[in-house]
Amino acid sequence: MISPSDLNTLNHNRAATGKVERIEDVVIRLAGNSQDGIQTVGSFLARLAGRSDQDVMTYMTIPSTIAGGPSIYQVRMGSGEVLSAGDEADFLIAFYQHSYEEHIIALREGGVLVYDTEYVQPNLDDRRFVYVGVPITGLTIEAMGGTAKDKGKNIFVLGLIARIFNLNVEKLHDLLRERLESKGEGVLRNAMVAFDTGFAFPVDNVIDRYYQFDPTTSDRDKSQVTMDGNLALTLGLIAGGVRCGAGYPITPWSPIMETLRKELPKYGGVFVQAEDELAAVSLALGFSYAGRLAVTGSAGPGISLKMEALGWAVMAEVPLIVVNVQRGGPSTGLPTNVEQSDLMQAIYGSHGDTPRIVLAPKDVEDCFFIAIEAARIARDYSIPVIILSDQALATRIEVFEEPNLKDLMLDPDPDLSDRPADYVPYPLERRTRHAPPGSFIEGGNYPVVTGLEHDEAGHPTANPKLHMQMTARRREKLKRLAEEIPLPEVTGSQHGDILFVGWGSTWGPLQEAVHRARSKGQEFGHLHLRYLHPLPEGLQTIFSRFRQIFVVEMNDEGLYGYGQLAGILRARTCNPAIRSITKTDGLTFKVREILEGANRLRGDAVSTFSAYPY
Amino acid sequence: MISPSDLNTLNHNRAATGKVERIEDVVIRLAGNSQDGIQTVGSFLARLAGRSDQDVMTYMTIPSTIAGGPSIYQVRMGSGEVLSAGDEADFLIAFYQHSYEEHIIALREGGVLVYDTEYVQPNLDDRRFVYVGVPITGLTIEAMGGTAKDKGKNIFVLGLIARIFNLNVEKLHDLLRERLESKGEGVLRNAMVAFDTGFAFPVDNVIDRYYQFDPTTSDRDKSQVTMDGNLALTLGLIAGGVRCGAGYPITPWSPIMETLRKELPKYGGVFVQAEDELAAVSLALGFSYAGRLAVTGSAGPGISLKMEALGWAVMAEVPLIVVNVQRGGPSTGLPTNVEQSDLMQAIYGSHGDTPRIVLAPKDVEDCFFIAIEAARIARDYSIPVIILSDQALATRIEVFEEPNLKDLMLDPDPDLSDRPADYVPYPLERRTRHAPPGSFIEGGNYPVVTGLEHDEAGHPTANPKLHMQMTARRREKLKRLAEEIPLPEVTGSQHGDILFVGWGSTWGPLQEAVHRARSKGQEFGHLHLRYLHPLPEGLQTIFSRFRQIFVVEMNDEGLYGYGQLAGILRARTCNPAIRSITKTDGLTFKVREILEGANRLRGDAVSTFSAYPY
Amino acid sequence: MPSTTDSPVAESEPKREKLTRNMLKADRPTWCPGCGDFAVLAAYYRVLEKLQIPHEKIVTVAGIGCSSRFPYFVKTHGSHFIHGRAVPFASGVSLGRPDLRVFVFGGDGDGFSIGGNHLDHGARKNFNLTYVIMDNFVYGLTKAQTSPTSPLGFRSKTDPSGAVDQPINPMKKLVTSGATFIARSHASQVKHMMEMYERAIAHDGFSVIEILSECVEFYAGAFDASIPRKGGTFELIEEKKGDGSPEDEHRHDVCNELEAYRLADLPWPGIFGVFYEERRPTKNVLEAELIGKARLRHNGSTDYDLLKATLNHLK
Amino acid sequence: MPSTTDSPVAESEPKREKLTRNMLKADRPTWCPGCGDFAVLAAYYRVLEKLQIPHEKIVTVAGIGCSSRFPYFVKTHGSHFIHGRAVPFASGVSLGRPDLRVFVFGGDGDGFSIGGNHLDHGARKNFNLTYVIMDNFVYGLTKAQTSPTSPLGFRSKTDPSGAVDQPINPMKKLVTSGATFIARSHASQVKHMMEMYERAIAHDGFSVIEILSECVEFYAGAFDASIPRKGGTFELIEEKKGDGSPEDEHRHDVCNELEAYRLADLPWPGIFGVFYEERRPTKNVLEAELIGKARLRHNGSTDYDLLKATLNHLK
Ligand SMILES: Cc1ncc(C[n+]2csc(CCOP(=O)(O)OP(=O)(O)O)c2C)c(N)n1
Ligand SMILES: Cc1ncc(C[n+]2csc(CCOP(=O)(O)OP(=O)(O)O)c2C)c(N)n1
Ligand code: SF4
Ligand code: SF4
Ligand SMILES: [Mg+2]
Ligand SMILES: [Mg+2]
Repeated sequence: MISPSDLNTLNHNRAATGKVERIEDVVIRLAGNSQDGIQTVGSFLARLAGRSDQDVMTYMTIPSTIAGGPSIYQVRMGSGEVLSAGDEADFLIAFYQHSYEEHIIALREGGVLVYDTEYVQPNLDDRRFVYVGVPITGLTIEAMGGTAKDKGKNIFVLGLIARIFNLNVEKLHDLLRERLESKGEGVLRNAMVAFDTGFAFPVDNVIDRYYQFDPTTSDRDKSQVTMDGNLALTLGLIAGGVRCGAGYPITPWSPIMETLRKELPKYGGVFVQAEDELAAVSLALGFSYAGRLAVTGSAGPGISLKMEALGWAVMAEVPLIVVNVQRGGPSTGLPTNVEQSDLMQAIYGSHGDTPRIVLAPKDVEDCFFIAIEAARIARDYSIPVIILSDQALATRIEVFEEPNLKDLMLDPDPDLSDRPADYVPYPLERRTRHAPPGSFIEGGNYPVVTGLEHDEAGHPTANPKLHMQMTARRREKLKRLAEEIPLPEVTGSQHGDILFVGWGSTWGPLQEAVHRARSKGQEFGHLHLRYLHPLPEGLQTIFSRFRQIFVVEMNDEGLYGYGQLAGILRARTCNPAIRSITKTDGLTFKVREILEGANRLRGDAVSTFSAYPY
Repeated sequence: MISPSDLNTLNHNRAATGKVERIEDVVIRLAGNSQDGIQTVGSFLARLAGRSDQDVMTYMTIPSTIAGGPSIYQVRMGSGEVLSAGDEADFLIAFYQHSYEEHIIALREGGVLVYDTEYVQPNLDDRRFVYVGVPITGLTIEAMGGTAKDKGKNIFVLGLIARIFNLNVEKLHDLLRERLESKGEGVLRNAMVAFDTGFAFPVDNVIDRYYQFDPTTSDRDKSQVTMDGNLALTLGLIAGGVRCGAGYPITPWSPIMETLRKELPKYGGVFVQAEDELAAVSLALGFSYAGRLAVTGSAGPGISLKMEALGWAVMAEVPLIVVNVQRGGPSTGLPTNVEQSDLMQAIYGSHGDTPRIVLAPKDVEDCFFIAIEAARIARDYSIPVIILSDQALATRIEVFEEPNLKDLMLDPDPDLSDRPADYVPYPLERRTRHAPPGSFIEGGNYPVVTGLEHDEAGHPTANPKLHMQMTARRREKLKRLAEEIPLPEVTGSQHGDILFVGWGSTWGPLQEAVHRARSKGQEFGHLHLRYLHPLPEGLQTIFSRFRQIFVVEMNDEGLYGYGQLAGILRARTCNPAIRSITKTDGLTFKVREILEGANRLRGDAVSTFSAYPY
Repeated sequence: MPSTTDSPVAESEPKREKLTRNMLKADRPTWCPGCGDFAVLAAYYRVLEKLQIPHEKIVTVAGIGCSSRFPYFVKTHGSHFIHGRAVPFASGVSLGRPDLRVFVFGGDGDGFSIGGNHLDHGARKNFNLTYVIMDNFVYGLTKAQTSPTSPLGFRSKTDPSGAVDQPINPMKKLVTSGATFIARSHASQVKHMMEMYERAIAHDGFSVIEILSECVEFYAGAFDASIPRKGGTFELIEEKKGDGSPEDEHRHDVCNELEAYRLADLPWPGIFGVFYEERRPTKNVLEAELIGKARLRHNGSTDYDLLKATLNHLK
Repeated sequence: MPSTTDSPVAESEPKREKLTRNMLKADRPTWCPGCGDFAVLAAYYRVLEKLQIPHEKIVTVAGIGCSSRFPYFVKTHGSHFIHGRAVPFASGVSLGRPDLRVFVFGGDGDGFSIGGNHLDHGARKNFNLTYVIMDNFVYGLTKAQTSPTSPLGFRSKTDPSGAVDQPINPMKKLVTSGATFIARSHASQVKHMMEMYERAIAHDGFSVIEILSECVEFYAGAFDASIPRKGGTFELIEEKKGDGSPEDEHRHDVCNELEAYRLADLPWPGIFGVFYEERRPTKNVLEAELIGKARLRHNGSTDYDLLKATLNHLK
């Protein structure tokens, strides 16, 4: 039944019905409480997109109170490539007054506010938006016979959206069935009812059009998979032949260890929840030493606790994968926000000269592939590899082409073949190839794998020359890798005014920023660094092709005015054109913020320092 | 009695007796086993120098086996300023064959080998050296009536040296008395006998001269103190008002905690040996939070374990002093060797953006003063301060002018005064001044000191703006300090060809290197950085006065060819003239090595990268 | 630690109004409605009000966890430290400032998993503080992983098919640790909690109370077996009265360690009250004695005198 | 960990000569002459020789300390890990490779101080390995600091006027930890050490032996009270024979935890032998079961099939 208040809104901007508008993409923000299951709506839409020919990206916030509370879920769907969750929303669906008040600013001018007439009273005088009042709660309860109270509002809204955007109802019905069957007949039936009621709501009385996505531009003959970054990374590890691991819970890393704990036994593997992060990394190193490449991981606080053991892995040359799902720091910081402030620690956090590998994935799909790459490098170079993901990447859902497992999967088994009598663990002239326990060694000179400085056989030594040589050995491995990794490509302008340099999840917004700038005729290029330590070669040459180089990172500008990667690149190239666009507000970069940053900086003269003579 | 073999050597290069040669300084290397108490000889000589008008520096090695074994103790005494323990020895005193064989290379051409005829058979055909065979063991046993076996050889040698260098016998007798009285009559008497026997040995039959130190150049009206770097740092902490601390044993940090454990109770303080380094830093932060500025410390492995808690101190803005006595890394590495490879960790080792202070002392005296400076900064800025000492500095003995305590000592008591009702722990516009528990707050709004991101009152928040503001607050503190600290002075040439930049204990050798180079008419300058984070301002200007800048550090050249400080300075200034002279052989820099490094580099063109247009 | 004479404390002795519950209430707790921790908090307010401990001398410390958010909900000097290290942190506070009354609050993960070793060593050293462990048999804040007290078979995100690792027995661990006051209570028994609080506070030394506090979100019903109105039994330890009566024979002697260990072994839901209490010099006292002795040796000398003398020794 | 069928082990089954003591001797120990650790090492050689465990399957792991230098002195696969973390490291080795025979050696500081928590959790999880703690009541490698087992009054570099903190009781800690085999021996009793070694190795699960091993350098004479030829007493635990004889009544039942705890409380120098033994599924077995179940559900499917199926689910 429809309340008077609705009538008002229904009357206000009534319109010619049924017109269909073709759109390329749309940003829908659902704002409610974490208990309303708006995540579910989001993931259904994402999953649908994966099965249709749309691309999709989602973005969510997690309530800071334990009891749960206000949270949002933003979905961006499009027929082209979706690179970011979108700066502004085209549609805002507000469940409560606080949702409306807090998020109306996120709605673009001319955008549509869909609100629950039960709880929300929008300021209708604000003419910037289109108002669609829907008795979401009322109709849901009615439809489901009051029994389930207002549970199901989310599915109702899903139906509503399906109607507005002409989404594929069969596929959505299928999805509902697949996901809810297990939960029992009743649940599924209720959901279907809620969905259909939402779909049946005559929204066309209120807005003057329906929407229809363009036929996709990207070719989608291959089948798509839909998942968040944490899951992609987890599956990548399995594909990379990682069968063992240990960890300790912490947001936002926990889902990775939880999935591994559930999945690995199928593969004859094991994951241990340790008593703390120190035990976790030690267990993982035990697995790896025993020939079974292992993973450990955490977020900031837990990663800091692993620094000593990581140094051992470098010294003993034992492979290991360490996942750091970065969150807001320092200390306990902002556990449910995003930041990229752990880069320097990843490279330099342990005492002594401890060369190790640092990689960062650019999007959800890359989470999968980088995990495999990490596993490959860890084995080939007998070295710990740190993967720097982040909270935003970990929790957002994307669609990507199903990876071709046949070509990708790596062999998990240790090499237990016999070793000759002259076997040594740390040969000066060759790379370390450990003989895991269980492998027979002619003559019985079994090696000790050690964290003390050592000679080729692993015996402790303080011999000055040997320490120099072994230090060089550990360093040179990374130089070899640097030669092996591909020279990164510049997208957008190949030379000219401004080069954006980024790493990790800033990739999407940066791509979009460059597109936008170039569409305005500006000479902008984008260099994304997937390998952060060692850096690929030839950066100097790339940099020299641009007048200014802006490194874009979600971390602090630091004491001297540049972020963490920027500092590394300045040291590496001594190119004073390298400057920083940084922020630490706990949120992903908006395309607008990046372009504003560039405009702010480009004016300034490039700071440089005259060399001798003075 | 004198054995035939001695007669040979006595005959071989016999000489006119008694001639006295004036010398400016001498390097004596005692080589024996750690059990022979050669350290004692060294410290007696050092102490004597402190009481006479000589300057002194010692250098020792610690046997790597637990059981003890071969070790050396090198003493350099001079009437001028002694800056390093010396590249080569003028005198080598060898107790055993292995001592002779291993250390003869350390003796300069024309140098004197004094050896125990009981155990050593030198190669007399090698005409580069002067051979003085002394039946050290025989005469000692004889003199002491065989009872004490060969214990006392070290004191015998002390007497021998006193004779050769015309040292002040009264003062030495006094020293023996002071140090040994407590050990009982017998011990003292034996020592005196051994000393006098050594002194009485007619060494003038063998070498053609005695030596006499020049009257000192440095004015020594003030009284001198003699100690090693660890002790100096410990006493500096006490002078700085540090009354509480916690730690866990590790070489070479242990002596600091052992002395504090012994000394602090006198001052109403306490030092706790914790169960591990995590507990140690936590206890220390508890002391500091409670208003009693505390110290914790360790070496590499233990420092790595403190990284998480250190991040909390930065976030919660709680003062703390952390001492890192650096040793060879990575991992357990080389526990008894020196290295400067923990600089990057000190600055960047914790997750997130964690600005904190990093200082390094240049010599033993500076260990005392830098500890006081650290205590001042920690309090004024409510921040953790890391002091980077090293194994060489920690264990070597130096003489320096007695500090004027009256002007130096800082007040240890917490400020428990009442606070007004509007008190907040984290004011955006002011620096944090914590109200330690026990201080009364009008209105009773007692604060929570926290590691979560927070508002001014300390309440947790994920507000984007606040995280930006608080991050800036924590960063700006360091910028203020950078403005406050003195611009470092360049010693040697003020502009010209080469500027050496160093930090920590490389100061001495670098000073000497610059002297030596300039005496050859070269334009060499030396810039020593005592404050490593934040860096002092105006470095660019200094650098621009030199054609080439060589940063000299005891760490690895790294992936890109420069050491840790060099990387920081390159990032800071983008000055491609900055390059590195590094080594990781676990030993302090020899002056020769530095100058050779400079010669190797100066030839190369300065590597630089052309900016746009390409 | 500084003998009260030269203790920094002396300085402030402020004019003080009577301490009331309301003066102690701070931010609205962010706990889920129905969480057991609310009751633990309420009891804390009431005890502090009852004992009238000087407001500014109360320190509330915690690590990380739902339960560890405690300090934000109490208006006292407080510190929210890092996960698992609250005990050594609080030990520093106590040892550095014997004039303060130090409380630590935390969860089973914080205290028995990552913090387990600090608990043992803090206990044997007998720092003077009171430690309240809010045990909910699960990791709450991180949303439902297995904790060291989760029973076998408990389904969590890290044990989807049920926990397989033998849990620890908190009371056994505490008895062995050397803690000098050990009690067990229940969040649904406010009177009992208050009694335990009071006795723990009265005790001079390392006093620990394990309080079963239900996580309604991730382990609802965990403690029903110990809640009478849910058909459970809440059995109390009968302590010796020393009245020489025959019944007294069978009552529990809180000084008997072996007996305490036996009680700890009783089948679930076990028994509640004081398991063990022992008088042993606290770390605070032991260090104060070292200070006293040292002071005596150099009586009257100022810090300057002492340091000067040391330098003279090095000439 | 792979069920033995598809275990990596299967691969290598090398032609092997008889294992002898000499094949096990490696670098000359760097210990001080007279150090108790020599005897512990000798006994290890002899037991391995006696039991003829395949040479390449033996893994010798240690943390940091004098005692922890052990792996360098034994020619087996070995690892010298970091201070205090040898137990979790070795647990990974054992769990990842059930075909191996994993030994951990370390000191009292390594095991009870920094490593105390890992010991407890490794024990309750019951990883299948043998842990030998060479207890010398002092920190040897770092040269004479107080250890958690140093008795009250012991003068060390960190307690110049004598230790003030109550030491831990290793046997009590072990009984509480949940270790499934717990024994106490003495470096001066090679026969007894060997017997304990053998029973520990025979035991399936987390087996621990505390061996009193004198540090002649920094705590000479520490254990004289337990050395008969020095006038001390070396009393052995008499275990139940189950022969129904009256004497048997008074013998020790190694399955009785409370009794074990009581024995642990005997006055110094206490008693030696097996305090406790319990049959409980090892972590290795528990995880193997999880694997078995999971495998059954997806029987026959290859890793590729499994991952492919998961991806299909995500379409
Ligand atoms: C070093 C570190 N590791 C992990 C975490 C994540 N974390 C926060 S609370 C917690 C455990 C919570 O369980 P418990 O201590 O029982 O408290 P509860 O929430 O159940 O009250 C964990 C693992 C962290 N904050 N820091
Ligand atoms: C993280 C870390 N902290 C401290 C040390 C220094 N350290 C090495 S061994 C040791 C303790 C030695 O005592 P124990 O474990 O009893 O072995 P012991 O030498 O007595 O056999 C310590 C503190 C270290 N290597 N690493
Ligand atoms: S999650 Fe559990 S423990 Fe945490 S607040 Fe909610 S109910 Fe309490
Ligand atoms: S110091 Fe002690 S423990 Fe270490 S080797 Fe020497 S005697 Fe053995
Ligand atoms: Mg809990
Ligand atoms: Mg020991």
